[in-house]
Amino acid sequence: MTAVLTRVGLALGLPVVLVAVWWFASAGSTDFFFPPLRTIVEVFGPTWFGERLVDDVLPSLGRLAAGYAAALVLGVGLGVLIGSNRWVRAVTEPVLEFLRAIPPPVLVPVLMLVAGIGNGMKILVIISGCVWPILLNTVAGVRAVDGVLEDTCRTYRIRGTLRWRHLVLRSASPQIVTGARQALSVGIILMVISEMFAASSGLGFTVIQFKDGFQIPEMWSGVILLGLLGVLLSMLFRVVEHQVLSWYHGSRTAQKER
Amino acid sequence: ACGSDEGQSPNAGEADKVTVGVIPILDVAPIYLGVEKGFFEKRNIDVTLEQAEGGAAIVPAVVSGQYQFGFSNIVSLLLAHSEGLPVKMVSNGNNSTGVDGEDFAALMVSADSPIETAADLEGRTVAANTLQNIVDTAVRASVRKAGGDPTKVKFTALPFPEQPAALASGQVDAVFVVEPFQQAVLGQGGRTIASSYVDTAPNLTVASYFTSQRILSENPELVKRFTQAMQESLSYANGHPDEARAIIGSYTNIARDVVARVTLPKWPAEVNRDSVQRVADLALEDGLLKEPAKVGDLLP
Amino acid sequence: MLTVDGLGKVYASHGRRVEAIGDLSFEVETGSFVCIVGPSGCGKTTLLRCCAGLLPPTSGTVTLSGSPVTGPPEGLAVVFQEYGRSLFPWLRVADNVDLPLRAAGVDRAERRRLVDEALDAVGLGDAHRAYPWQLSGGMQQRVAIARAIAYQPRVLLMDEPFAAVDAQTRADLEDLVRSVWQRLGVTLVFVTHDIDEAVYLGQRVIMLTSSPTRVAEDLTIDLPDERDQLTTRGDPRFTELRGRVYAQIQKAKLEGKAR
Amino acid sequence: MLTVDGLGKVYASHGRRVEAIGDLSFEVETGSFVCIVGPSGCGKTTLLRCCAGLLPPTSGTVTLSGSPVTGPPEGLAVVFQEYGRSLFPWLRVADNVDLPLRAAGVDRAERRRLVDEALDAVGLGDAHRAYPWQLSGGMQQRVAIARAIAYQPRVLLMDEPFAAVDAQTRADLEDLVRSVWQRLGVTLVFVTHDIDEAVYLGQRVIMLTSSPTRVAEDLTIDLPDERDQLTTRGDPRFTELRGRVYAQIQKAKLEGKAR
Amino acid sequence: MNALLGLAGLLGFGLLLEVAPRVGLVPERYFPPTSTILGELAGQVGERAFWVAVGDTVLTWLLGLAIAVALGVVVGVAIGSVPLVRAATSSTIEFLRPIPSVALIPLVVVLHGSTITSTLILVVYAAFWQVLVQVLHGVADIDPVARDTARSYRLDRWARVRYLTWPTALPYVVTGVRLAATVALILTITGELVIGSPGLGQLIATARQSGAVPAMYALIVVTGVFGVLANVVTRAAERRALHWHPSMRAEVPA
Ligand SMILES: Nc1ncnc2c1ncn2[C@@H]1O[C@H](COP(=O)(O)OP(=O)(O)OP(=O)(O)O)[C@@H](O)[C@H]1O
Ligand SMILES: Nc1ncnc2c1ncn2[C@@H]1O[C@H](COP(=O)(O)OP(=O)(O)OP(=O)(O)O)[C@@H](O)[C@H]1O
Ligand SMILES: O=[N+]([O-])[O-]
Ligand SMILES: [Mg+2]
Ligand SMILES: [Mg+2]
Repeated sequence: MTAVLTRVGLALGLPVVLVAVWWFASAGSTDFFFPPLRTIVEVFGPTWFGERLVDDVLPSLGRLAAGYAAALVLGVGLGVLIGSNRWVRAVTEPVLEFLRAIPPPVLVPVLMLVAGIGNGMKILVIISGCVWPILLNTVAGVRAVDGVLEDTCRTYRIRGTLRWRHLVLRSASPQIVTGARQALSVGIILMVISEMFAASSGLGFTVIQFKDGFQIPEMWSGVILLGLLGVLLSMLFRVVEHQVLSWYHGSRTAQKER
Repeated sequence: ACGSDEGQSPNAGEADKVTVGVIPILDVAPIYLGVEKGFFEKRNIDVTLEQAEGGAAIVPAVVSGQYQFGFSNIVSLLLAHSEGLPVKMVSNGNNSTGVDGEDFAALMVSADSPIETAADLEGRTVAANTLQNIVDTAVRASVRKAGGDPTKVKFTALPFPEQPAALASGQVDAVFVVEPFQQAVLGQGGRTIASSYVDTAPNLTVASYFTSQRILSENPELVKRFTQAMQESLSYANGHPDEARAIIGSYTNIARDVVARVTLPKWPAEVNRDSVQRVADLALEDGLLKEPAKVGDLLP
Repeated sequence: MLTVDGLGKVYASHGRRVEAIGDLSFEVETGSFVCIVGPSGCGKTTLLRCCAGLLPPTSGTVTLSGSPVTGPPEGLAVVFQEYGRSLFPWLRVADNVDLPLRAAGVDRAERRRLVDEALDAVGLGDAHRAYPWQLSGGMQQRVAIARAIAYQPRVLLMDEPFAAVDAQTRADLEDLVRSVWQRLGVTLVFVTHDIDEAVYLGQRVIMLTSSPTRVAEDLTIDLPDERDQLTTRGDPRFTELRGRVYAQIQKAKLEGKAR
Repeated sequence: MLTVDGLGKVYASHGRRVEAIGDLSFEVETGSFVCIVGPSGCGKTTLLRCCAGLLPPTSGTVTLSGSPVTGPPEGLAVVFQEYGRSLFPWLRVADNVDLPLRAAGVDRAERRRLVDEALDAVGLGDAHRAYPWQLSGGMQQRVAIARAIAYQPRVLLMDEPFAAVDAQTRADLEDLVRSVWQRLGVTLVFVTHDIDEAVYLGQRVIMLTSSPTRVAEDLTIDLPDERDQLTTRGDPRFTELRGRVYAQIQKAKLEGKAR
Repeated sequence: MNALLGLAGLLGFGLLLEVAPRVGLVPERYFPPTSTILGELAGQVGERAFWVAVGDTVLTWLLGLAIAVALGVVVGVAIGSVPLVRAATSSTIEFLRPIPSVALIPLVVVLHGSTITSTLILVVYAAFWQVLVQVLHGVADIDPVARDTARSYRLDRWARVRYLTWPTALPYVVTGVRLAATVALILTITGELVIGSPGLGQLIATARQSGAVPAMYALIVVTGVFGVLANVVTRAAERRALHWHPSMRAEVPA
């Protein structure tokens, strides 16, 4: 019980302090661009818990989910392919690094030509950014498969799908999860970026609209919403990770204790 | 250019260093030209021109004192002003040509489009570079004028450079483009269905130069000199379109043959106050503004 | 019959060249139990990996029942020296034992029986649902052994399988291996650096020199087939054979130093 | 004098409670050589970590030369069971041995001498510039031993230090440890699960029961101080003592099972 | 060998983008073939403005990266070494990390306008998290046996950081730097593009606003080349700094 309280206390302590500092430091603010936190909190509800939730927030999240899922499939698939073949890796690495370095905002016009200006384009933008951390981590994970396990599979003639499922993917999964986690924060950023260019609704679009319309407290409430969203998704992620990687965390702890 | 001499700074000492935030588009040719011609220097103003992405970024920079002056379309300024930002117009920016079918900006459709007039846009999608701003306000004005219901038109935000391709591939039904993208759409066979800036108001002031209330109260005399220099620049540009075209090539990447073809805006020295009021009324009607703007406080 | 003929292996990587095995030849009769001893780093693991078809030799060949070994042959199981790394940490103990049987297409009921039997045999009947990392080193090693037993191989290669277990457990496992060998009629090659263990377990002990590795001696262990920890180790013949091996290794070591 | 008084250790983590040590008390005279044997998992490593001040006991105390041990005391060296993980992979062999000396502020020339001597003593005189991971397991363990020797500790704790080395090297290292002990007059606590080794090495053998751990017997080894692998192990008294320990452990094990 | 294969990969990619518009697979007007882009690039290379922009971009990028790495390492080691601090900060880090750096654009513009400083802040903010998270993982990865070894030999705090914490965290730091290098580059260009601070991004924006498609692609190619260079450099650094690490040992096939 006390352990739970300690954990909750540790998790909430600093955020509470920081929010309090912000609250009081901004209380009398007359700076147009740094409104009092109070004002921001006041506009938060009316701004987001109305039509906007359905019209802007949910579609954005839907696109994020679609893009993220596609990036996961693509990244893991390509990562396994590239990671398990030295030649493919050598040939593709510079091209991948080249593509990775191109900022998504300059990619948007190109993607528009390919996928139009609808949801397809925005999902592609999200994929184009999310795929890299997943891909690179998968490649690294697949390369790091333990040699003894590899030999074990060979001698026991564990091949084909059984090998992919029980050796390659599982042993790469901690790295894949690391990549997937990074991709999540990248995904939120790209959700915003994808709505910066060709949109008429969406969470990112709305925040930018607030910025351009000089509705600064509303804009801040959007930034906070994005942060909260990040926390929420990362908590969700942790739950999933706990399921997928319980063996990993267990074995790590065991190793440390031994 | 008239009456500019009387404001010439008597104190020939140190020049006032001034940064002006501009957007790399045709509209700001006069200030580039003015700087080159020495209209600012002779009033003891040392101008640095900073290119920013759009008016929305320039407004905060001017308010925070990063820039002393900035260039922005009037709807952005109306919005900023209505939200309580201390901005003040100091000079005209640029106006539509006022000639229907021959403006520097146009509402356009592709060659094979069934759309004939702006009224046909009901239920269709129009691309605008930003929403809740001057472009969609102007397009709605065209729809109204053609007898359509502007609330039935859907807008999607799309930067000007992407619009020609989006139109060609049928992703949007119409675009509202400025030069040089008007040339690009024409090049792919597009048709103009309305000159929305012309439809909005006669000789509409599209954009203007502005400053912050702080600069205005701390250094009204500098603002006055800047206004005079700007006015001289505007008039000069208006009178010397070839020189304006030449200078456009220096701060943009627009191909030389395109620069030769584009329709230039008009650059009158004075703000068309009625047109600003008219835009403010439309913005109120369209819901951009929640209450009537105090246009008088914003105007120079 | 497992035949090792003129086997040589050179590792060359990072500009470093190690001749792990010089020139090795020996035969292992089908169904026999051969122990291999040799100093640390003499190439025992390397030899085993070549026999398993996991490592291509630099020279020479390995033949199993007449056909050359180029990849892991069917019906072969290996218990690796690095037991900790040869179990799948994401699979429970029972699933670890089960996986090779699934790969071999054994049906579910049969698999279940084999897994239960094997885990019981190594004394882990109650650890089915544990993860390998929840077990001690010795227990992990026993899981690896259970996996090999359940697989019912025709050839079983074991690489220092008891290095991590305590004396008592070790004795139990030694007896287990012998009984499995007798029951299944498997061909067993057992690598160890414990001389007593080699003499106690095998029908033959092959002693290797330190690298470049050759066969120093191939000793037949003429102890009775029925062995147990107390009487066998007390047998004077056991002491004698053990002394032979010690002396041989001492000699090999001195030669190695002289070279 | 190292005094362990009423020592108990309970691991409680993840809702799991393991009583690793029940109630242990014994004393180790300054300069004496004590071996500790006990079944796997009985808490030998836990005991050593408490003695080294690396782990706070749940109950009881450890006292070294009169002062209670709360953190690692000066002049103490530990050779860890997981030799592979106690060497720094980013440092070369010589630097691994050197590091504690640098931390202790020994001057360069002296350090150099100590490192050279220690590596020579463990037979790794030519491995100075290798990285630990370029060595076989047995060689790595010897590096860890060399590091402890070079440090010239007053108290040396060794946790199954020879588990990974072959029989011959093991014999050599056993003799090395005895000679270091005699030369430096260090207080030596040596954990092993090899009964022969414990009897061969120590002046006393402390036998532990399986958990919750207590002292099963504390046996004085009255073999002459001059020992060598052949004569000592052949000595009938050796066989007798060895038998005593075996019997005791067997007993403890049966008791453990009965409980 | 690998370098040659990589070059072949790049050449193949270039060829693909040359052929696709030529055979009409994609509209040539918006997808100029590689040769056109390279031709345009050759033209740009001759101009001073191009090199000034490259200088600005590289400066912002490397400076931002350096600040982010230094900050990430120091903060990471400090937080990671004290379990209590680690526990107390983790929720805050989880909150701040996903706040999109693009959401900060209005903020930095207010503070610093369309200057390099604005972009720099974005770059540091985005890259910092990459390094920090990696360093935190790295510090948490210290082997307990190694830590006990250091303690039992009484290495002092500084020696522990120098000989234990730092080498353990180093592989993670290197990964962090690799990730951060790309993120920093992307944010540099994006910042210049959106905020309008001087650099390649601004040239890209100008090219876009002018409808100069090949010029825009030429500049994008330059960004990509920077990305490849960054990878080459960090890879080489990795090989030197981590030659002892298992991943590097396995680099050469057995
Ligand atoms: N992958 C490798 N690359 C380079 N050298 C290697 C490799 N594997 C083993 N060696 C070297 O080959 C020699 C033989 O190694 P091997 O592992 O076969 O010895 P071993 O007899 O099994 O030793 P141990 O008793 O310690 O397990 C050693 O010198 C070792 O350093
Ligand atoms: N950090 C820990 N957390 C929980 N339980 C532990 C921890 N360390 C050891 N144990 C448990 O305490 C008991 C004693 O462990 P310890 O490592 O001291 O045994 P040991 O005698 O050294 O065994 P071995 O001979 O295998 O090295 C075991 O049951 C073990 O599972
Ligand atoms: O300045 N304009 O937004 O056209
Ligand atoms: Mg081996
Ligand atoms: Mg132990």
